[in-house]
Amino acid sequence: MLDRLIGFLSSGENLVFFVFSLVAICGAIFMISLTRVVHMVMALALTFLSLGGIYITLGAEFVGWVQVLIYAGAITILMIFGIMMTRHRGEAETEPQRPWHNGLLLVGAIVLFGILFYVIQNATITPQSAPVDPKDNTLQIGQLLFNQYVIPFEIMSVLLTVAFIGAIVVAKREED
Amino acid sequence: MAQLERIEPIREQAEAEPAAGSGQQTFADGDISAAYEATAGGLLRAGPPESGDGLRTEELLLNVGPQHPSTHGVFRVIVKLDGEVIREAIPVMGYLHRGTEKLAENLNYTQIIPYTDRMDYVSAMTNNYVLVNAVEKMLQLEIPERAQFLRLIVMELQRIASHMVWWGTYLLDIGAMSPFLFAFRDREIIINLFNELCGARLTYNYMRVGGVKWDAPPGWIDKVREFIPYMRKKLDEYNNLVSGNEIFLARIQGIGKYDAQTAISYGLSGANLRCTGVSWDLRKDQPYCIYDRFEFDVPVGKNGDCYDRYLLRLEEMRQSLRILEQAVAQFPDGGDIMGKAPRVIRPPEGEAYAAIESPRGEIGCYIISRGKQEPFRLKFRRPSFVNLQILPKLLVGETMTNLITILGGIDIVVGEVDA
Amino acid sequence: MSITPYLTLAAILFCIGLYGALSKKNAIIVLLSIELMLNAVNLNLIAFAKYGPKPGLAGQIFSLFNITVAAAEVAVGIAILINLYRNRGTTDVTDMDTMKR
Amino acid sequence: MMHFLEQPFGWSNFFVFLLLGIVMLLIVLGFVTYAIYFERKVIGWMQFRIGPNRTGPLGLLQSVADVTKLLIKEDTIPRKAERQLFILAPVITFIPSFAAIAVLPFASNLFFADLDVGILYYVALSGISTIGIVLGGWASNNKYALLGGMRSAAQMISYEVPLVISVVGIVMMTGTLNLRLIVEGQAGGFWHWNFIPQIIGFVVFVIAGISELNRTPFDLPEAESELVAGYHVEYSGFRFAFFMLAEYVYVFAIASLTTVLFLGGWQSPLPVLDFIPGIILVPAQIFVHRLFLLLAARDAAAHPDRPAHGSRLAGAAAARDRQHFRQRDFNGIGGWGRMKGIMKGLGVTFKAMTAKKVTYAYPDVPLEMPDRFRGIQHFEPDKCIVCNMCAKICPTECITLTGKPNPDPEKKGKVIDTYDINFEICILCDLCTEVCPTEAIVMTNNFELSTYSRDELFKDMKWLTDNNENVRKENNSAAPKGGAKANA
Repeated sequence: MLDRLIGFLSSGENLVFFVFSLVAICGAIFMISLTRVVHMVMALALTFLSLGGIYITLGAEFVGWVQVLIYAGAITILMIFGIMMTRHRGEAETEPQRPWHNGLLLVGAIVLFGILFYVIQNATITPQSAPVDPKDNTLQIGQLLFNQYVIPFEIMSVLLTVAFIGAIVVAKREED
Repeated sequence: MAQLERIEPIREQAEAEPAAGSGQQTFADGDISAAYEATAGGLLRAGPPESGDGLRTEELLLNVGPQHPSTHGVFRVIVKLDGEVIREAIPVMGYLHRGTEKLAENLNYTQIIPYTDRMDYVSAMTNNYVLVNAVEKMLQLEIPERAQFLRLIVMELQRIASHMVWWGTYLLDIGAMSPFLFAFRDREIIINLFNELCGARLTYNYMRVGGVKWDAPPGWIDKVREFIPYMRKKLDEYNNLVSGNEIFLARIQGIGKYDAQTAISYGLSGANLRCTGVSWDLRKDQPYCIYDRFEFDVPVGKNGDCYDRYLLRLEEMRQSLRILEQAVAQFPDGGDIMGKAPRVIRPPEGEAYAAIESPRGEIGCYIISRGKQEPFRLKFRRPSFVNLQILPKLLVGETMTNLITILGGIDIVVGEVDA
Repeated sequence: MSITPYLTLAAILFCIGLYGALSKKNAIIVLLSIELMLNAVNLNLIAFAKYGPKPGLAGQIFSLFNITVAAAEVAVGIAILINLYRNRGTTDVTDMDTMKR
Repeated sequence: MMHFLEQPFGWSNFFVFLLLGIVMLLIVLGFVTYAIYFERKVIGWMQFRIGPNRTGPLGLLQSVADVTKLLIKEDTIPRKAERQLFILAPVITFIPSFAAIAVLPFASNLFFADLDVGILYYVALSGISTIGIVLGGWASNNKYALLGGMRSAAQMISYEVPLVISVVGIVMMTGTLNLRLIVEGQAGGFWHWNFIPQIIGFVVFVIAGISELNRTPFDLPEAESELVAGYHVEYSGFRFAFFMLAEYVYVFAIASLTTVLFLGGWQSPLPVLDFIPGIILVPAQIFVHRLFLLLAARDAAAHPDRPAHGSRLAGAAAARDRQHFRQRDFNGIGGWGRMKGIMKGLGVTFKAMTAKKVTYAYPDVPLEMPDRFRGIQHFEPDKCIVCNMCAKICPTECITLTGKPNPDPEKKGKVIDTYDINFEICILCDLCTEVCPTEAIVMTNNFELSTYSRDELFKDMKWLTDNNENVRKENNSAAPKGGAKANA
């Protein structure tokens, strides 16, 4: 068991994965368990960052940095903005007032994880071809986006526009 | 007067709660209401005018001042912010109150003069003049020609110096740093002239009942004469430096606008009144000293915004230079500088009001005498104080940024506001 | 390195996110939890893009789309939240039950 | 560098990288130090001042002194601040700023990381810095800081979009996000540089870059005249230095990024100049660009900065009144007519740079005061007739005196026994010398009176008598008619 762990960690990629996933899980757990909203957001920002790191080790450099840019840069700040503009008094209230509800949820989540874990462990996924070369996949992503996936891409841009206009309309004051 | 009634409880609150003035409240909890109750005693609780239907918004109560770089001294404005928009503003003054008027009741008239220096310390000469003028009115004194000219020259130089301070600090408030130093470089010349004349750079204590204390030293008038064309050139430079700047115009055009009616009903005077188009300048309309002998124009604005006030003050400097030019040319060669003032000034029983045009507006001095060496009651109409009263009205609906623009545009000197 | 650790990590994050989304009352935390779940999905997509049966870039492109959707979702979510807060004075999701009544 | 990057990781190249990293750190810190010095000097010249000149020759050590001061200064954390986040925030701002430098190439063979997504890396990291600023503003538990943080975040996010989009043109032209390859695509004279085909992108990039840096005229997050200092109001000592350092490191980064993206990096402007090694060209360009950043933005004096625009954006984030937006539409940079005023202002400041400096070198060169100057009093006991006039006229009642019978029985009257002036309240109004019939109390031209305690400001007769340097000649020119003066 220990030998396997040492063997696992002696590889650079595994070590990086181990550290990043540890940070990601810690961040997620802190997000759930901390009491102040800003701390929660910061914990989650940590998760986002380490996930970005994992993407980069997976050869998805572009997606990794986009993850950092969008999640850590934009979404986290947007969340902090949301927090600053709303009042968060008495965070202690978020302590479970309905313990059986939360307990049930916890059990449910753990059961779900058990099922997923079981399935993952039993699944045999073998690559049918060699992994793609991570070198310069930004270029390839760009080419794919504008050839094969051009329609989803355009729809996505429309969605984004609509979403942001919608956000402005919703957040706008009613009186004007 | 509603204003006063509202301020009093705030002041009590502020004393009870020393932290209130620190611009810092228990905000970490996002709990604005507690901070808000603590500071303004819930006086601002009425809520934004437009949300009568019970809509709740997140508002921020901010204490601008007493220690704040843009309040020009210890002056405080409590603003209720919605985002960056001011929903309500209450100026709180009195941090620099020294009881000048009360102190004056125990001092004889000569002793009061140094106190007037310290009221509007940016424009001490005009303050000196308004007091001695009121006393002279009571005594019906004849002032010698030379003294009259000296008074006029120093008052006009003072107006230029005062406007220069305003110009520099206003632009500093708006964010430009260099104009401040440009203005102070040139103000230094005036200050040095005053220093040569009366031995002080800020609090001159120059005028006396019946005349002035010092005669012009040899060559002093020539220095003033040289200063006039120099300053004209510098005013053009000031204009080139700032007045056309697009960003600056965007910051001040159309900001802090009011009309003539409002200005008059708030009792505004000086550039704050003239920017609305009302041509009212005591130098022209109720001439004092020897202003009626000189030709000059009273510039007026038409939009009543900060930009008009800005241009007006620049133009006033030019007009002052015009007056100076004439005064220096007509300056008498000799003569007394002190009139026949009695050794102990003891005005007859009665009262007198003298009002003059200070750089900030109409400064008035009202004296009730009971025939003693000391005034029975002395009251200054202080233009900074009066002009400030329009602030709460102007600020509603403006941004935090414009608060500074508007407050600076009014041109207050806190020493004068609080006296 | 096989795909299993990545999938396991994604499952862990997803379950934490699910728990958070359902148990927390603060709307911002609920939004955050949803973001966490989306991230778990992204991780899966990228892991499959490298170690899946058919390695390729499709997974990465899907995850990019996913990130875009997440950004849009947060923008709208925060806007709704602020508006709700303005009207109701609360960010508690359990209070947002006008439709139920 | 390339061969180091491709080698397997080992001790030797670890040390090489460590060494290079340290060298880079020193270069950047040196840049920061002298960027501040340079900025202060130029601003000084624009304002008829000398600028820093006390610390070291030509004031060259000024920034060093400043940094030392910041480092040894007391580190205060407000009691009600959010302690952990308050400590964390400068770090969050600071680390990405240095990490972002790694991707900048300095010469065809000198770079630290040859990332395929170089631009994205830079933008992503600078986005993280924003979190630190917002957090710092929030954690300070100060409303000014909060407003500054919010403004900053709104501004940085909104200008990041044009910043990135302005680069897209270049990315499409060169077909890569790799900064090194972008520079290599610009070889062969300045007409191959990207700023010519991408002139709009270049202008947008420079403007958005200045805004990203929160520098004038986009310094509304700091806005010292309204928000006091913005997000770092509550920071002092080295925590403040971290924010400051991060800002200047980004100045460096943006300057070199502009060089790399638009101005050909290490490619020489003319093929003839190819012999100049790139390693000289890049810093030279960064310097020129830095100068531009300074002149275009920082204290072009004429700039009443902070266009309403920025605060509009900040307000937008804060969901503020829309009415206001329409009212004050900032049309900013567009059209020569609108720029003319700014150019005129710049002209004035440039002229000022060569004008005579008006700085006083006060403690080194004493200030000459005119003869009438009202300085500290000098008292001559022999002349005093103990008439009490001075004590009576004093508006602040700072003079106290006592007399004693004349020791010489021949003479009548009194002689002075004690004479004290309390300079704590003396306003140097000159009235005492004005009324003195015998000129026993006169004023000097000295004005330097400072002590460490208020008690020491209470000066007695001996001190006042000894204070007889530069006694002014003229005491009362205006002898009022009618005998206002007892003994004219």
